[in-house]
Amino acid sequence: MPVIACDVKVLEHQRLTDTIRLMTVSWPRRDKAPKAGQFFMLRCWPADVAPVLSRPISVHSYDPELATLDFLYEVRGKGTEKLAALVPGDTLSLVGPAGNGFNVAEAAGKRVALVGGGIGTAPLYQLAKELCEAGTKADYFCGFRDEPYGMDRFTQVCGKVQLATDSGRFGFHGFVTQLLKPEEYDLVLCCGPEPMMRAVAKLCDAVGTRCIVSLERKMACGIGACLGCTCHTETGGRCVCKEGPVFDSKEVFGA
Amino acid sequence: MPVIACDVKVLEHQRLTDTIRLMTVSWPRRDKAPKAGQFFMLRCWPADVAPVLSRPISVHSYDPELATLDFLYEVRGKGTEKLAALVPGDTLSLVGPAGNGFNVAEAAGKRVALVGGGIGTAPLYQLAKELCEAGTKADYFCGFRDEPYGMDRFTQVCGKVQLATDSGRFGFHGFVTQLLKPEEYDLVLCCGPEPMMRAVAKLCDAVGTRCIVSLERKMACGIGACLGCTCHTETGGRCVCKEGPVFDSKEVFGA
Amino acid sequence: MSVSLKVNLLGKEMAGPVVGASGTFGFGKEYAGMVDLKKLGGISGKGITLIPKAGNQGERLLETPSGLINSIGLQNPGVQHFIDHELPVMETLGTTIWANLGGGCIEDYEKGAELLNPTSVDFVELNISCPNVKQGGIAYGIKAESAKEVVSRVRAVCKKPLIVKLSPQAEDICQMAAACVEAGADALSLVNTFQACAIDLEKRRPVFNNIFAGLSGPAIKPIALRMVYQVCGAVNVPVIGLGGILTGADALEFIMAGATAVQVGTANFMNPRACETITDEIAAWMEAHGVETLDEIRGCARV
Amino acid sequence: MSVSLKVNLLGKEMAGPVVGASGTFGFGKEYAGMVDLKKLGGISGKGITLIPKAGNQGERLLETPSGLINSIGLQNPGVQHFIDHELPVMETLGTTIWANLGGGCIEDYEKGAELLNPTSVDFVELNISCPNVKQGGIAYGIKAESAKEVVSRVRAVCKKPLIVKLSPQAEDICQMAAACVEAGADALSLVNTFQACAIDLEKRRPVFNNIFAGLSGPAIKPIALRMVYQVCGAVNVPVIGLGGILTGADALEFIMAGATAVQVGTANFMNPRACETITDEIAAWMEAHGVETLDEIRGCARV
Ligand SMILES: Cc1cc2nc3c(=O)[nH]c(=O)nc-3n(C[C@H](O)[C@H](O)[C@H](O)COP(=O)(O)OP(=O)(O)OC[C@H]3O[C@@H](n4cnc5c(N)ncnc54)[C@H](O)[C@@H]3O)c2cc1C
Ligand SMILES: Cc1cc2nc3c(=O)[nH]c(=O)nc-3n(C[C@H](O)[C@H](O)[C@H](O)COP(=O)(O)OP(=O)(O)OC[C@H]3O[C@@H](n4cnc5c(N)ncnc54)[C@H](O)[C@@H]3O)c2cc1C
Ligand SMILES: Cc1cc2nc3c(=O)[nH]c(=O)nc-3n(C[C@H](O)[C@H](O)[C@H](O)COP(=O)(O)O)c2cc1C
Ligand SMILES: Cc1cc2nc3c(=O)[nH]c(=O)nc-3n(C[C@H](O)[C@H](O)[C@H](O)COP(=O)(O)O)c2cc1C
Ligand code: FES
Ligand code: FES
Repeated sequence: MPVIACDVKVLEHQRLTDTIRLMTVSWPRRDKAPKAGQFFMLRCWPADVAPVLSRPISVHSYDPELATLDFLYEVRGKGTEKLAALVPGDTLSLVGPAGNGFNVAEAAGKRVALVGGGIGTAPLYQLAKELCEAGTKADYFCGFRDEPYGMDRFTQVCGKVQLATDSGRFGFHGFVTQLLKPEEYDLVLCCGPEPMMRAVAKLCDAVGTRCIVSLERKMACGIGACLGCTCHTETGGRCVCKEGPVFDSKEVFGA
Repeated sequence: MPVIACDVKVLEHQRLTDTIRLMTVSWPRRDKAPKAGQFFMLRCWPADVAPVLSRPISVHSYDPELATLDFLYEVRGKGTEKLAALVPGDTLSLVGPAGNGFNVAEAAGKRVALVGGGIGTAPLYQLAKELCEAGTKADYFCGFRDEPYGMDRFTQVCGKVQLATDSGRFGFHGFVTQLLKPEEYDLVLCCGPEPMMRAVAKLCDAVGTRCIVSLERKMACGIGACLGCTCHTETGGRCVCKEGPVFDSKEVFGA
Repeated sequence: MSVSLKVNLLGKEMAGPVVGASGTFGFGKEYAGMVDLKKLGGISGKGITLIPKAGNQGERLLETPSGLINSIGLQNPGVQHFIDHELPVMETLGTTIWANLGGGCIEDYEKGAELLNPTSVDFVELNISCPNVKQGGIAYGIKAESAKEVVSRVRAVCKKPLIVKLSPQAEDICQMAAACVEAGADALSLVNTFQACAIDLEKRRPVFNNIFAGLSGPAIKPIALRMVYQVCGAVNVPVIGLGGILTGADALEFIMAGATAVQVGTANFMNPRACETITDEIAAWMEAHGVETLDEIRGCARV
Repeated sequence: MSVSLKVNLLGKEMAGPVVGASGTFGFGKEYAGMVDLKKLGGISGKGITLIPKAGNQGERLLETPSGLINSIGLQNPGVQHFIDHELPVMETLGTTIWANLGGGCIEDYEKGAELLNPTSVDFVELNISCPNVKQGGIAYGIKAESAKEVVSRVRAVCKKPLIVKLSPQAEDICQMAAACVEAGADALSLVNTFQACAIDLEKRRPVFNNIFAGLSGPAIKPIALRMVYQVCGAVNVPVIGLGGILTGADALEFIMAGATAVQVGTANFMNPRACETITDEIAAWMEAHGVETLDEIRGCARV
């Protein structure tokens, strides 16, 4: 199913923390319903204006009834700064839904843990929702540097919710990996900084729990056309935007 | 006296017609009072944002008491569009006052006509003011394609005011050159499209009236450093931003 | 007025002058949901080599002012895989098919071209200009004599119309062009990316593992246009111009400089519909200026 | 921590690594009201030639994406006029004086250099790379042998430290660099502008009377940096890097690639205080990273 390009309207734009924003946009194309783990290439500046490339942002939540999409994102540099300047009524150009997304059918009925680090929690909310609809309440482990965000939403669609912060200001003082007991789960689905995902994958490996990760790469096209986002693996390159961003950790980090 | 670079505040910004704007900014540097015919390089976008070059705009009016500068400008392309988006309180970067300006001392006491075409009228108001202060009320001839702008201001500081429009909707139906009788003047000071200035210069030549013109050129530096604005003359190149923009018509158009 | 955008390139009719540039347009299908591919002149697929390549390690992309540096390194599944799996899909897209053929040694180029002979490929675009691979890339694109050798050897076995894609790194772009035509190129395309460099201040080392990588995008357009202008004056075969084209006006500059058609690369990342937008803008300009066919204006700016 | 920006270039001490690039900085005085010139490493004056030149007719400037094309054509009042009227003012500016010497024929270069011998000029920067004049410009900048001839002839008469300014149009930039050093260049500066083209769609002819003109600005930085990186590896003399530098980070990239100092050209038009801003940004970066002198990081990114 080829991705589409679509101009959508910004409906709401909230500031959750100094650097975290939650943006709601219309997504009229119900025939192209995005699923958990998929993403869009976002652009709200003309083709001839910097930055040259559009920016990939995951689906934080899709509401098929309201036909709206939520993006949860961190303001890091030029691209996300431009996104952050959008106000309701503005137009945003989207390319997507892109990527493979999480395999919810496979996870349904299993003991599932979601592990998120920082802004890596963004795609996990849509995932938790889809799992919940499929009858599976996943446990949610999240780690933040200091201030957590977006957590309240998860409580309704997850089982246990556990929080760790590096600073210790909120929840457990330490890494989320110290909270997770992978032996209690059949499947661990993870998104966050790569070192954290590697650590989670290692813990899972040690006890034989399957671990699924969602990778981040710089992207030019987001649709498999440029090969700029390749992840090198022992069995060859994987196109993160098209074959991913969701992979079995063994496939991309090795066993 | 080297030009300076200065960030100033926009105080007022008026829309006179669809494409004409009048912008008032603070100019705190009384020691660098601009005079009629001088201009500034304007920029209100970051160095790394298009357009690459700043835009030259003449001093339309300088008020030494309020320490304010007026710019009268036409929205033509990227640069002036960016200027047009400024609102009171915004910052504008100026380089100037640049250029030689009109020689008001020489004109004072003579029979003087000011001839302006379209946005070429912009520098003539400050010139009319300075002449008036020097005791000389100049006659003002202006031509516009259709809708005139900025005329009311001139009546207070000029003698006769005569208007021509190409469309005939306002004033005389025809060219401003049809209204001007150069034999009635000792000095004609002119700013407008180059073909119009050449026509005025020719009329003046025919009756031996001295004609002064203000030239326009694309400019990169505006301060005599790049030689991008050269006007070729029979006696060599003239640097429009530094030796000009005001020249004796004979010097630049030949006799 | 009825405007025709049709272009006849080496006997094949193309619906328009805009071709998706190699390496930026996948094998075409990726854009099928966004672009009316039938309006395009063609699609130049991702560069393929006889032996599959994994491409480069490390950073692959870097944004620069109005440009993009890439270090993909010709990652591709190989010519045979292209023929078996990509070509059948390309055939359904309704536009001309350009196989962008890279190589290692000359034998690999020859074998790759031979494999393409019996296929539905419309044009073979010989890539002797990739700055991101050590062998079979830029090596042939700098000195006219090296280019001549590889082009004539491929020409001898290639039964398809042969377009040679030049590097802006060529010592003398006109000599290079003439050498390739002499060696049997039916047409030329230029430019490939410019060899460029970037340094990571925090790591205090080059951003790219290969130190150098290829610059593309609007930043290079003025240089690319100059080279196309020069080459159009140096050879008598069709020239396909590219390098930084983002608008219909950009494309028209290349055509007025003498280009038969154009390719659009990096612009696809700035606007995924760029190839179609540019085509529409060209048509609108022709309409507004009473120009019915591109032949009327091709090369008109040459002095 | 105390940061020192001082640079020793061929035995002369410069206050900082940033030099105003020829043709963009007048003879320095124009910027005196805006820039603290004493912080600069030097000022390379507008290119001068033995015989005064009127420069090119027609359009002289065109903005491009992140770039600028110019066709000034070495308009200048001649070497003697420079010595009589510009140099005395430059002497008061408190920074090193670079005389950017262009030429017509080789004899003109020689005579120009001789005239400069008894003056206060700190460096002669030999411009063999202006793309905007037919004679004595780019002609010497493409082939190493031609460059070698003019450089060795000038070297024979020039008593000043001799910096040769290279063109990015050189067939092989490393060979070119080596040839100039062999011929007696004490240092090299690069790059000059890239030959580029633009077409006016309404007039259906090239924007510039000479068809081609020189591209500068941030657009070219990645290519300029690559060439500087290469040349720093090819010769053992100081290299002054330039081309598109707009920020302190840009300048640091050139220095980490091995450049002794940098020049800033087009950026002066984007920010008239660019030379000072860039100097300050370099100092701030050094401060933040515990780097006390540029020697600590010069060439550190070379692999
Ligand atoms: C599939 C995918 C899904 C993502 N989902 C989200 C999300 O839901 N919320 C969120 O906040 N972020 C998400 N990201 C990361 C987001 O794309 C980057 O933070 C963003 O592109 C940074 O752009 P910038 O211009 O603001 O920062 P820049 O100034 O460009 O860079 C800041 C940092 O981000 C990195 N970066 C730059 N461009 C990209 C790019 N195209 N892809 C990845 N990293 C890049 C840079 O290397 C740098 O470290 C996702 C990334 C991918 C690949
Ligand atoms: C000394 C001087 C004083 C001026 N005073 C005024 C003034 O008071 N009010 C006013 O409205 N305009 C004035 N102009 C003209 C003004 O500078 C241009 O209209 C403006 O630069 C156009 O920029 P743009 O980006 O909006 O349009 P663009 O899209 O850049 O161009 C629109 C048109 O303007 C021309 N142009 C572009 N850049 C320049 C430039 N740097 N200098 C001259 N022409 C250019 C182009 O060739 C084109 O024809 C003056 C020009 C000069 C040289
Ligand atoms: C990501 C990327 C990959 C590329 N891969 C190839 C390739 O495989 N073969 C090739 O001939 N050119 C390749 N190119 C070069 C483009 O086809 C084109 O020549 C160049 O980018 C200049 O055009 P542009 O400025 O429109 O992008 C690639 C360019 C980019 C940006
Ligand atoms: C308007 C202009 C005039 C120039 N004149 C000269 C010159 O006279 N001599 C010279 O060696 N280089 C000249 N150059 C080239 C610059 O010195 C510099 O090499 C080039 O612009 C690249 O640097 P930049 O990108 O920082 O501008 C000129 C450049 C510009 C933009
Ligand atoms: S970003 Fe282009 S292939 Fe993945
Ligand atoms: S604009 Fe630079 S010298 Fe006049």
